[in-house]
Amino acid sequence: MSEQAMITVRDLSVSFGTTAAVKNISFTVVPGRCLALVGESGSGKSVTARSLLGLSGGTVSATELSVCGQNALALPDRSWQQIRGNSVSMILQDALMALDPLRPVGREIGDALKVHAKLPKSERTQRVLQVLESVRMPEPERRAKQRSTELSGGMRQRALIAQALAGNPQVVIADEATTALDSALTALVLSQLRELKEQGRGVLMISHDLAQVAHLADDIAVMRHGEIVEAGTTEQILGNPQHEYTRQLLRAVPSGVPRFTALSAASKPLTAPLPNQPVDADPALSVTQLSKAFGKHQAVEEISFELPRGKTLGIVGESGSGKTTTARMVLGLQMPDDGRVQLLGEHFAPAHESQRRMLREQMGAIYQNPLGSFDPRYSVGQLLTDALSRGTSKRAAEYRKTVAELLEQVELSTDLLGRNPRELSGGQRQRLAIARALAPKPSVLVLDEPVSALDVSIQATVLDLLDRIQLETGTSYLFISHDLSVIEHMSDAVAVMNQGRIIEQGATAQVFGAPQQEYTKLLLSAMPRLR
Amino acid sequence: MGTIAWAGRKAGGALVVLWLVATTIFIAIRLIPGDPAEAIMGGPGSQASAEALAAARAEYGLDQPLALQYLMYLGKLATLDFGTSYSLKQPVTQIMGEVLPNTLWLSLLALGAAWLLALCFSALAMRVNRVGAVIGNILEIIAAAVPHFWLGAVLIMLFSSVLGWLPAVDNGTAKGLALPVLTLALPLAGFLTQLMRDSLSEAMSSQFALAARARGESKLAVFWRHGLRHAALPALSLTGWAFSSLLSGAVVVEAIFARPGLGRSLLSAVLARDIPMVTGIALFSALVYIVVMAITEGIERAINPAGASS
Amino acid sequence: MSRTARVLCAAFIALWLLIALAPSVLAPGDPLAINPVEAFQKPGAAHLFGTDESGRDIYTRVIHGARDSLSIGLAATGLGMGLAIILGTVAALSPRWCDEIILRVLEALYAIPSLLMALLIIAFTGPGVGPAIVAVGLSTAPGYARLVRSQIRLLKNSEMLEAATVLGRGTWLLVRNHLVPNALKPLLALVTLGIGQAVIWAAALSFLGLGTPPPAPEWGAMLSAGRTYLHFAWWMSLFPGLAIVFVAAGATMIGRALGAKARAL
Amino acid sequence: GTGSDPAAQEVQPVSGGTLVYASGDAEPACLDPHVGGNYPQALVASQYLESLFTKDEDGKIIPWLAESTEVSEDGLARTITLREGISFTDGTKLTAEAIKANIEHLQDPNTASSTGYLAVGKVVDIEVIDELTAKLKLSAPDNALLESLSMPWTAIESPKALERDQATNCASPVGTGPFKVESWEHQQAVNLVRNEDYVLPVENAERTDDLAYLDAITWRFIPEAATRYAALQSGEVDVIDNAQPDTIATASKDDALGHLDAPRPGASNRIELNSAKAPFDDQRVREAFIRSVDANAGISSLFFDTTKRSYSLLSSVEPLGYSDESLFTTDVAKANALLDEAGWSERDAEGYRVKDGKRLSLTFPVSTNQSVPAEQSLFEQFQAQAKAVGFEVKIELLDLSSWYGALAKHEYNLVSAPYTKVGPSVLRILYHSNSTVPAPSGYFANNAQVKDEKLDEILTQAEETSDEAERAKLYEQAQKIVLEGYYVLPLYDQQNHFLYGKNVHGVGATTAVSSPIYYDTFITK
Ligand SMILES: Nc1ncnc2c1ncn2[C@@H]1O[C@H](COP(=O)(O)OP(=O)(O)OP(=O)(O)O)[C@@H](O)[C@H]1O
Ligand SMILES: Nc1ncnc2c1ncn2[C@@H]1O[C@H](COP(=O)(O)OP(=O)(O)OP(=O)(O)O)[C@@H](O)[C@H]1O
Ligand SMILES: [Mg+2]
Ligand SMILES: [Mg+2]
Repeated sequence: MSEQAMITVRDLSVSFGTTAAVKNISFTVVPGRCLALVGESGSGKSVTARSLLGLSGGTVSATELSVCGQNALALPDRSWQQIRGNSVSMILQDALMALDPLRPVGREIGDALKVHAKLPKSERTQRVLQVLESVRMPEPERRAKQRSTELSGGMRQRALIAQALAGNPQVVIADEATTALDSALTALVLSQLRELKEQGRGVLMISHDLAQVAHLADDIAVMRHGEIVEAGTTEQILGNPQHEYTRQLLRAVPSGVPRFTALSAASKPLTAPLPNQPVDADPALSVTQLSKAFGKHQAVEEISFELPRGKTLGIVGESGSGKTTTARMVLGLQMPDDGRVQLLGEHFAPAHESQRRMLREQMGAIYQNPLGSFDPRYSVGQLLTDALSRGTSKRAAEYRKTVAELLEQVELSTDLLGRNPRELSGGQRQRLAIARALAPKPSVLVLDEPVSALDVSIQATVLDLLDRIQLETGTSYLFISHDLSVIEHMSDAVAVMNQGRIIEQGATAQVFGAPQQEYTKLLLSAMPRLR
Repeated sequence: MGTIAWAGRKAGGALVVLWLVATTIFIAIRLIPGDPAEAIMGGPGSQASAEALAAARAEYGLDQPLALQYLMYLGKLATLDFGTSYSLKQPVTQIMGEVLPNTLWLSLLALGAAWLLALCFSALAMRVNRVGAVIGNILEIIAAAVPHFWLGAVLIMLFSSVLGWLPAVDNGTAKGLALPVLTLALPLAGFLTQLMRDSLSEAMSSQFALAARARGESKLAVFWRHGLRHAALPALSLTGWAFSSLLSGAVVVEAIFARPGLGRSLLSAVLARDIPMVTGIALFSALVYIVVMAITEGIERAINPAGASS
Repeated sequence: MSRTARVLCAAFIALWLLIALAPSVLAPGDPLAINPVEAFQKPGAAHLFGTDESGRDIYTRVIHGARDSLSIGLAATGLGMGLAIILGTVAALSPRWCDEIILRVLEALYAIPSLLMALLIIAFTGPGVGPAIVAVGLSTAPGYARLVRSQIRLLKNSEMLEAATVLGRGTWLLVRNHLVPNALKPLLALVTLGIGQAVIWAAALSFLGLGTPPPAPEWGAMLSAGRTYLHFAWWMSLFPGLAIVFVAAGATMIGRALGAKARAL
Repeated sequence: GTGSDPAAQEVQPVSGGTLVYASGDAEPACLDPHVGGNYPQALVASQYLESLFTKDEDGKIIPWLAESTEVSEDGLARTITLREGISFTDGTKLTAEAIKANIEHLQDPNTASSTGYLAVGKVVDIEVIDELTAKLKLSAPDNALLESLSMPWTAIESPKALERDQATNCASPVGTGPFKVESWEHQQAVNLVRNEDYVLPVENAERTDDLAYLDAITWRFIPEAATRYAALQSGEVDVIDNAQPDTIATASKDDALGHLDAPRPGASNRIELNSAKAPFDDQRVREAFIRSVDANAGISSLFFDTTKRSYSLLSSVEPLGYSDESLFTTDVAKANALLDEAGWSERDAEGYRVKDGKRLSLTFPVSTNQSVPAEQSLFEQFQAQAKAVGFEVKIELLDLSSWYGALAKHEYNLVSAPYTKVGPSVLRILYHSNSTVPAPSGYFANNAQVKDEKLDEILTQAEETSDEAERAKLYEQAQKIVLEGYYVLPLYDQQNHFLYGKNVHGVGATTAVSSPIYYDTFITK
C-alpha cells in the first residue's frame, strides 16, 4: 500500500454504554483499492462504517482515526458536515429505509449537492440527472420525481448509490449494497462499485457474504464480535484462510455445494434415510395453466409445474417476475384468473375457503419475514400450542410434549418457550416459523424467500435444517428464491421465471449445467461464485 | 386514483354527508320537546295567542304531515334556502354571513397557532437536554388537559387584569384576537404535539435521517426536511377533527371573550329552538369541516401519495 | 413501560379508584354542608383548599366530585368505544357498499359539531349526568370507530392473518383470536386519552349550564362557579381545575405508556 | 339613584368621546322596548327613547315629554298635553297622534308586548283633541297610569317609524332621546350616536346646551362577569352593569372605579311559593319552608354587604312598601313542628319527609339570565338548609325561554321572578287573582298563585281611589295579607349595580325605573 491512505484507523473501539460493539480494529482505505469488511450479522461492521463519518452514536476511541488527512477524533460537527458526502460518502445498509419515503429521490440526491456545492437550482437538477444516468437508472427524469416507495428494490439501491456519488467523494463506503438484490442487479451494482474503484476512489465494502466480495475486493478483513480476526489480500483470504471463522464463512456459501451436504459445521449430521415414496402416488402439488393479472399487468401467465412427493422444486427469477404471486395462488390466498392447483391429487384452488379447509393442514407456508406472520401477542409456546390445537387454545397443557418435540426438531431450546418472537434472532425466528408450519404435519411446504433476510452463516444453518427435515419427514418443498446459489443447493428441480412466465424448467443439474434459454444464461453468468 | 376522480368522489361523499347532517338535525329537532311555533313566536314562554301560533304554523308549514315537511325542508335546502331565523327574524344566510367569518377566522388562526406552537414544542424537544425534554413533556400534557373556559379566564386575569398587556374583549384589532386564539390554540397544540412526538422521534432516528446526516446535512436541516414531514402526517390526519373540535371550543371562547360568532349563535339558537338557525349552523359547519378535511387530505396526498389512497 | 412508570400508573389508578369509590376515607366531611359565615376562606389549616361562596369545604367537594366526573369520563368513553367497535368492525369486514355507508354516517356524526350534538341531546333529555355521558360518548364514537376500522382493515391484509388462514383457521377464529384483540391494542392508548378529554368535555357542558344540577360537587360545575370569583377567590377554581388537569394528564400519561407498548409489539 | 362620583364637583364637563358600555344581560332580540318589555331593553332604550312622564329626585312623578295632565272627576278620562317644539330623530314632530299611535302599538297583539301592554291595560280609547292634546279613556280609574307612562316600556316612538315592519323597527327604533340608534351589529354592539337636534324637555339650569356631552355610546354585550370586570379594569370599557358583589366590594375600596347603586322600583327580589300546587297549597308547609331557611348570613357573605335584606314585597325605593321582619325569622323547631302538624311526619332513608309515600319535594326552576351567580348560590344555601328540616329542593338551572316554559306549564313550587314597575300598583299585577289566569297571551304574573277575594278587592280599590292616604292604607293591608299568608320570601331589592372607570363623570341620572341615562356623562382623558 504505497499510496497515501484516505482513511487510517488504528485501534478503533466503539462502545454503547458498557457493551463494546467494536474492539481495537485497524485498517486503511487507499485510493483505487477496495477493502471489504466481512462478518456475520452484529459483528460491528456498520458501526465501524458509521464511526468513519462521526455518526456512530456511541463512544469512540482510537490511537489514530484520520479521515482525509484530518484528525477525526476531535472534529467539530461543522467540519464533519464538510467531510460527509463530500470527501467520504456512504451507501446505507437498507435501501428501503435509507431514502425518505415522503420525498422524491431526485430531491434526496440533490440535498447532497445543496449542502456542498453552491450550485444554482437548474445546474443541480442537471447534476442529479447526470448521476442517475451514471448509475444506469432507467428513465432518470421520471424516476427523479418519484418517491422511493414507487421504485423497485434495484432502482432504490441505484438511487442510493447515486446519492453517495453526487458529491463526487474520494471514498465510498458501501454497507451491504448488494444484499437482498437479485443476481442481475447484484452484478450491476458490483460493476458500478468497480467503476468507482477504477476511477481512483477508495471503496470500503461491507458484506456478510464472501462470495459477493470475492470479485471486487482487493483486501478483505474478516470481523467477528467486533474484532478483526483475519485480514489480508483477497487471494490470501479466499485461497488460504487461516482463521477457523473465515473457513466457516467460506463453507457457508451454498453455491456449488450438493444437496444434503451440511453448509454449517454447527449443524447436526444429515444421516436420516430418505423415506420411501410410493412411485405411483399423485404428485404433492400440481399446478396447471395458472394465470393472474393485476389490472393490465400480467403478473403470472399460464404457468404449470409439478412437485413430486418428498422433493424440492426451486422457483427462481428476478424481482417482480411473479414468484410471490405464484406462491400466494398455490396457497389459496389469491384467486387465480385462470388455471388450477391440485394438492395430493385433490382440487385445491380455485375453491371456496370452506371447501378446502380440510386440505389446509397438508400445506404450510414460510415467509421471508417470519415476524410479520406471528400474532404479536403470542409467545413462542403459545404460537406453537395455537397451531397444534387448531386455534382453540394457546395455553393448553396437553400439547406441552408435542411443543417440545417441535422445538427440538428445529433445534431450538425449550428455554425460549416464554419469549416473544420479537426477542429472538432472525435465524431463531425462521426456525420458529418452520416449527409452526410443521405442527400440522403438512405434506407440502411453500417457502417464499425463507433465507433472504438472513446472513450467510445463519442462512447455512437454516438451509441445513430444511434439508434434515425433508430427509426425516419426506415433506415436499416449493422453494422460492431470487438467490441462484441457494436454489442450486436446495432444489431437485428448478423452474426459472421471467415476467410472469416459466421460461425453463428441469432437473437442477440440467438447468444450471446447460441452460437452454438466453435469459437463464444471462442470470447464471451474473451469479457470484466462489467455487 | 387520479386527482379528478378523487375530487369527484370527495364531492359526492360531501353531498351525502350534508344530507345525513340535515336529516339528523331535522329528526333531532323534532324530538326535542316544545312547539316550534312557540319558538317562532319567541320561545316556550312566549305570549303568543292560539291564533297567532296557528298562523305561524301555517306560515312555516308546520301543520303539514311530517314526511311532507321533510321533503319541503330538503327541497328548500337544495335550493340553498335556509329560511328565516325564528328568533332574529332575519334570513339565516345573512346572519351566518355576519358571524361565520368571525368564527372561521378565530378557528383558522387558532389552528395555525396550534400548529406553530406544536412545531416549537417539538423542535424544542429535539434540542434540549433530558430535563428540558421532561419538563416540555409535562407542559404539553398539561396544555392538552386544560379546559378552555378555565384557561380563558386565567389568561384574562393574567394578561388583562394584572399585566394589562392584552385586551380582554374583542375590539376588532389583532391584539384583541390574541387571547381568544391562545385559549383555543394551547390545548390543541398540546394534543398535536403528542401526536407528532412519536413519529418525529421515529423519523429522526430512522435510516433516512442517518443517510441525510451521512451526506452532510446538519441536524436542524434533517429536522426540517425529514422529521417534520413524518411528524406532520399523523397530526394532519387529525386536523379535520381538530378543526371540528375548535368550532365547539369557539362556543366557550366566544362566550368568555364576548366575541360575536357561530358559537354564540349556536348556543342561543338551540336554546331558542330556532330550527332554521340550528340547521343553518349545522350545515355550514359540516361544510366547513368537509372542506377542511378535503384540504388536509389534499396536503396528505401531496406529502404522502402512497399512504393517502387507502 | 418502565417499572417505575408502571408502579406510578398503578398507584395513580388505585388512588382515583379509592377516591371515586370511597371518598369519605380521604374526606370525611359532607360535601354539601354549607356554612355561610365561613364563606370565601383562603386555603389553610382548617380548610385545605379553602371554602367556596357558601362556606362549603372545597377539598371535600373536590374529593367527592371525583365520582361524578370520573364516571362521566369512563362511561362516555365506554359508550363511545362500544359503538366504535361494532361500527368499525362491521365497516371493515363488510362489502364495500356497506363500508361506504357506515363511513358516511361516521363522517356525518363527525361533521356535526360535538357541542351541537350535546346541546341537542340535552335539549331532548334535560341536563344531568346521563345526558352528558350520552352526549360525550356519541361525539367521540366516530373517531374511535374510524380507528377500529382502519386497524382491522390493516390486519385483514396482514401476513399474520394469511398465516393463520394457511393453518386452516375459519373466519370466526380469525376474528376472535387475531382481529379484534390486535385491533383493540392501539386503541387502548387512545381510550385513556379519551377519558381525560371526556372529563374536560363534561366540564365544558357544566360551564354552559348544561351539566349536573346543583349542588352536586361535579368538577366542571365547581370550576364554572369558581370562575365568577376568579379575581377574588382564586382557590375556588384552582383546585377543581387542578383535579381535572390531574386526571386528564394522568390518563394521557397512562395512555402514552400503553401506546408505547402497543407500538413496540 | 345615588351616584358616588368621587370628583364630580371639580371636573369641568367636556364634550366628545365615545363611551363603551358593557352589559352582562343577554342581547335583546328587539331594541324597541314595546316588544316584550324587559329590563335590558329598558337599559339601552333609556338612551334614545323618552317617556311622557318621569320621576324626580324625590320619587315624585313629573311630566317629561308631557307638559301637563289632568284627570276627569270620575277618573275615567285622562288628558295629556305635550310640550311644543320636540321632534323625533327621523324629523317627525311630536304630536298627540304619537300618543295614540304608541298606545295602540302597545295594545296590538302583533307587537307582542307584555310589560307595556299590562301598563296601559285600562286604556280603552285615545282621542286626539288637538295637535298637542290627547284624551285617554279608561275602563276603570287608574291612579297608577302616570307611573305606568313613566316607564321606558311605554316610551314614545315616532309614529312614522312604528309603521315600518317590526323587524326594522326592532333594529332601529326612533325616539326623542339624547342619543339615537345608528347601527346594530348583532352579537357585537349597538352603536348609539348623539342626537344633534335634541331638545331637553325640562329646563336645566346647569346645562347651557341641550346636547349630550358624549359623541357616541358603544353598547356591548359581555355575558361573562369576570371578563366584563377585567375589561373595565384595563380600560377597554367605561361602564359595566350587573356588577358582581365581590367586584363591587373590591371596587369600592379602590378609588379608581365609581359605583352606581340604583335599586329598581316595583317588586323586591323574592322567592314565590306556588300555592296552587301541593305541598304549598298548605299554608303550614309554606311557613315551614320560610322558617327553615336563613337568608341573612348568606346575603351578607354572598353580596359582600352591598345590599340589605328586605322583608317587604316592594322595593325600598317605593314609599308605600310595608315590611314585617318577624314573619321571616328563622325557626327550625317551628318549621319541624309545622310539617309534623301538616302530616309530613315521616322521613325516608335520605332524610327527606314523606307523606302517603310521596316525598316532600320542591321544584325550583332558576333562570340563569335573571339570577346572578350570587343569587344562585343563595338558593343552593336554601336548598341545604331546607334539607335539614326534610324538604328536597330540586334546583333546575334554565335558560330564559325554558324557564318561561316551566312557569307556563306550572312546573314549579318555588320561583324567583323579578318584576319592575313604577309604583305600588305592581302589587295588583303580581297578586290579583286575575293574574293567575293566563291571559290570551299565555302569560301570568301571579306566580305565587294567590287567590284571595278580599285581596283582589283591596287591590282594585287601591288603584281606583283618588285619596292618597286611603291608597297607602289599602296597599298596606294588601301587603299584610300576602306576607302573612307566607306566599313570598322577600330577599333584597332588585340589584342594579354599575361600575365605571375613573375618567367617566356625571353618572347618576336615571329614569323612573332606575335605568341610567348617559346624557350628563362625559369622559376626561
Ligand atoms: N445505536 C446503538 N446502540 C446500541 N447498540 C448498538 C447501536 N448500534 C449498533 N449497536 C450494536 O452493535 C453491534 C454491532 O452492530 P452493527 O450494526 O455494526 O452490526 P453489523 O455487523 O452491521 O450487522 P448486520 O450485518 O446485521 O448489519 C450489535 O450488537 C448492535 O446491537
Ligand atoms: N396485490 C397486487 N396488486 C397489484 N400488483 C401486484 C400485487 N401483487 C403483486 N403485484 C405485481 O405483480 C408482479 C409480480 O409480483 P411478485 O410479488 O409476485 O414478484 P416476486 O417475483 O415475488 O418479486 P420479489 O422477488 O421482489 O419478491 C409485480 O410487478 C408486482 O408489482
Ligand atoms: Mg450492518
Ligand atoms: Mg416475492
